[in-house]
Amino acid sequence: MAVSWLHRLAGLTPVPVFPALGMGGDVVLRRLAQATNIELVGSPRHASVLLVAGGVQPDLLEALRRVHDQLPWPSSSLWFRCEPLPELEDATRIDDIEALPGALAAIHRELLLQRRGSSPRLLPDNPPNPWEGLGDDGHGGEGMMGGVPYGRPMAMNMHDDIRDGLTLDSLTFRIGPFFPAFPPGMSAEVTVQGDLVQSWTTQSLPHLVALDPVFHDARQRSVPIARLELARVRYHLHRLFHGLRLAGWESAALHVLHLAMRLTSDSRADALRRRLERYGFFYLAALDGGVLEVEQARRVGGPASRAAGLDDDLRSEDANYQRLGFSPVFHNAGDTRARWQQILAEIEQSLQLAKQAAREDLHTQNSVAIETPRGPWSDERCPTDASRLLDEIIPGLEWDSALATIASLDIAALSDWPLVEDKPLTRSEERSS
Amino acid sequence: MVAMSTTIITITRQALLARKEVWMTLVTLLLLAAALIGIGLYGALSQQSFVMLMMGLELMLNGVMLAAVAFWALSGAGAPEGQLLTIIVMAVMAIEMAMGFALVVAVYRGKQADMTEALSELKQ
Amino acid sequence: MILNEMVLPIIVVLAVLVGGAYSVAVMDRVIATRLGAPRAGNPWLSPLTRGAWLLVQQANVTEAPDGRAWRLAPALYLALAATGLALVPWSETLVATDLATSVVLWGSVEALATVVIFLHGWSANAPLALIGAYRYVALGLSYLLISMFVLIGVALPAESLQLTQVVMSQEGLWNVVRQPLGLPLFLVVGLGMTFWGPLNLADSTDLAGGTASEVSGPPRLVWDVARAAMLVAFSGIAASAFLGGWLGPWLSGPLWMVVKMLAVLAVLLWLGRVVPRVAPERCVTGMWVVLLPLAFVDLIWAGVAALWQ
Amino acid sequence: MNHGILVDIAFLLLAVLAVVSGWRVFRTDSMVRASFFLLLSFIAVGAIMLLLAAEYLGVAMFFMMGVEMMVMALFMVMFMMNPAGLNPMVMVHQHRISMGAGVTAFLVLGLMALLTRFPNRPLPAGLEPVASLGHEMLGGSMLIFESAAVVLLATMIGVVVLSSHRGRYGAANEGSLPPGLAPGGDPAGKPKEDQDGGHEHHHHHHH
Repeated sequence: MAVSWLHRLAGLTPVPVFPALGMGGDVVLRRLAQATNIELVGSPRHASVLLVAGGVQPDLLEALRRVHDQLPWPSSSLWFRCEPLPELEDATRIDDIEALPGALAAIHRELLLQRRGSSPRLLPDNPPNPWEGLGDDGHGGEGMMGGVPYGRPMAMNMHDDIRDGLTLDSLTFRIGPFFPAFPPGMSAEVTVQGDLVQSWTTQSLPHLVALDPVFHDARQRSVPIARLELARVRYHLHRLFHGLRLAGWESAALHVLHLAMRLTSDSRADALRRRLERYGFFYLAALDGGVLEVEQARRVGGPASRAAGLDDDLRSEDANYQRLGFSPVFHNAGDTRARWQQILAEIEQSLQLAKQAAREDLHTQNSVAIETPRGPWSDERCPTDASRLLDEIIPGLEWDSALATIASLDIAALSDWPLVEDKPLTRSEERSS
Repeated sequence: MVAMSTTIITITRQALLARKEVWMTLVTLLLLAAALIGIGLYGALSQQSFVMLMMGLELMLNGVMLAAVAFWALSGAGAPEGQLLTIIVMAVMAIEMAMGFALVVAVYRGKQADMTEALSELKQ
Repeated sequence: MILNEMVLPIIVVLAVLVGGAYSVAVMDRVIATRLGAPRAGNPWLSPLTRGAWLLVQQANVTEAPDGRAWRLAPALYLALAATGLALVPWSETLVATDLATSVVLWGSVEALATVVIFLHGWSANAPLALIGAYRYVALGLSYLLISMFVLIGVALPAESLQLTQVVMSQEGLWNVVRQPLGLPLFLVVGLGMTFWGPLNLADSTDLAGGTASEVSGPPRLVWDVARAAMLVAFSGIAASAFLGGWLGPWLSGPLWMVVKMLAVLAVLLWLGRVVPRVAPERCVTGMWVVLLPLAFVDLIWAGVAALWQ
Repeated sequence: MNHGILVDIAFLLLAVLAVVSGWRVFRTDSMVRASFFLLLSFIAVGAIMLLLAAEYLGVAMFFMMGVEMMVMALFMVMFMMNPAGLNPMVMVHQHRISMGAGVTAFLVLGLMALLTRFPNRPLPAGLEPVASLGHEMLGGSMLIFESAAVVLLATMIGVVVLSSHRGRYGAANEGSLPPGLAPGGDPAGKPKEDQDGGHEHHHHHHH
């Protein structure tokens, strides 16, 4: 009996998938979050299938190989809109997002029924650097410090503590570019003491962020305001989805996703606001950190700058937006909480605008400079990468606040190419446009 | 396993009253306490680091508490002062550790030292 | 006698351990589905399929872990959960361990859980697991004090540190009414010490699973079962200390315990799904500034009420 | 009969555990492991106390030492040069003398235990250890118990004062400066200029 009943039973479990996101790969997160037989996991150790989604830059392939080797056997990989690594001969590639959950489930079942072998390990099982020392286990040399184990900095008090004056052990490590709580593609070298971040150096930049095609159209010609605003709402809702998932609040994240899926000009965000406020998202979650100075906020642009008290929004220069009575909403605190409140307020405002604009069938007037959800976009000014900003604002935060800050900041540069829309617009949306 | 060990504990009271043990006697208990005190003394004298030094002290107090409870149960006819003594020793351990660590923190702030030798200049 | 004193308690504890962990998994799954999570398949089968998957999965190793401690920590946590379950009185006579100081022993289970959770995160030799471990220590110490005060509160009317006595002291009036602050405070402690839901700060999503982020295969299964069993043990203690334990009309004692434990579990699991994770800093501040004084009030209340009678 | 044997077996196992783990405290490389070995020794002794019918003390040992050793382990990580024990190092001094002192202490105490005749007065039949301890603590020896409580309180305050970074009159490592006698005036007891401040030491450390 080659396949035991245990394996058969195990094959029935929802597929634990670790997503390694390349360029434009984040669409799979939202599709898979709604699939009934998929479980997205945060650590490759917890996964059965590695899903590489979107193009992976050549300089990140080494990191990808390391992630690949961390999956415990039995495990395999699936490549979505991405060329598999040459070493993986029988790796599957798939391009159709609707077929993705089924393909993942099939791989998982085949693995457990032993119709498919596990992926081979790609890298030799050696430490990144050899031991440099004496001793049975290659321990370091004589004296207090001895050698340098594996060529890594020792967990020692190299840094001054920035909080209470005690210099305790600090731990330096690199994290990313496939860490699910980071923007895809970003990696950083972090030094922590306990769970306090002492220093932060962004190592690789997050992947470019693609916008809905309607924003690209809006730079060429006049487009219906309702369509533009709904695309904006969807963009913000997708970011809120990531923020809520990071806050360990799966049910609310799915609520947001459902709202984004069924978005029409008649949608309302009241229930969402009630839920966030009633269950204490703004009071309990780690939203205190990441205050942006005005100058820093200007570098990020978009909702982040308005959350820090700047009221510049290119929409107020458009005559038809003025007809709708548009004036930018803004918050003053400039911290993570203010940014989420800003996003929620902008979602509500955009839904309001979309509803009115659909009724009056208004189109944009100004195509020279438009306000994208990522920030102002004109010939002179395009949202650029602001991830170096993290080096300034993250040190001093606790790990939870640090990640919440990163999730609330939209720091990736804008892509020249529009988002590949996977599902056609819903009927009501087309009617409204 | 766990249930078994806890069950053993619950049935010992009657066993103790019946006094059927051959090995758990006052002498063996005191020998065990002496061994713990000896190891603790070695640690307290030999270790250079404050924290390890405190561990030696704690191990000695561990032996002291065991001896106190042994006397209480087997030679003191259950006089309540025996238990009280152990409680006081526990409080002393807590105080010792808290004060010890506070001093280490204070000294560390001032001198960046956590070793006994590095403090010789404190005497001046 | 051997049968009654040795075999029966072990059977009871093992049965509750397995059955309890299983029902926690089923209930959590049902609650998640009710709250909109897309989950296909039979909720009764899903814990078994997941368990089977973890059993066939390879137990990975990290680079230079403290191997023995790393493999031992889940087993130790399971042992602590079993100790907690052994303290739960199912009826006046059906108690695995009826120690005269069982309330204090539960306190030590909570204290030693801190050690074991730290060990689990520390020994993996990985940064995120280590952060989870540090975090739990910082928080665990604050849960402990609240738990102690609340439990001393229920020991006062019973004039005993024995859980069976605590239950029997609720013959006339349950402690949940007599000391209204007790149960809510104790539930917060329970979420904290089992790091569940909003207080899951040790194994949280921002740490990619925290202390368990590097664990796969059978050790992870043991860890998951131990966490669920600890939740069951906690609900058993909460039901005995505040909801009158086995007391109740119509049903037999053990059945009443099952009903009450399931009710406590349902509340905890529901809270775990509808509230976002609390920031660690906020959690520590809340524990010391709000909940600890409330626990003091609860204790004074209990003391005054005990003197009154 | 049966029980006596069980208790004996449990005692012997626990005694070996207590001594071996106590010894391992000073023999392991990792500081975290050292404090958990000490915890193991405490737990073994606590379990022996339970075997001796000291129901409260044994259990109190578990939770007191559980918390204490956890804190100990954290301080280990904080203050030791090499908390993970990646580079094993011998951080001992006067090794031989200490070894001798330890062995001597064991021999002297052990001989005392072997040679002295202690009265054989076991626990009386109806004794309730927990109740008896409670009555003693809040009865005859209340003063002692309460003094211990006051000392603990004083310790808490003292510890916070000693270890807090910010003192009442400024940062702890900068020396304190009391407020002026008159508003805005000279401080009450003006200290001399600090020539060897903590700051300098700090720098030194980094070189």
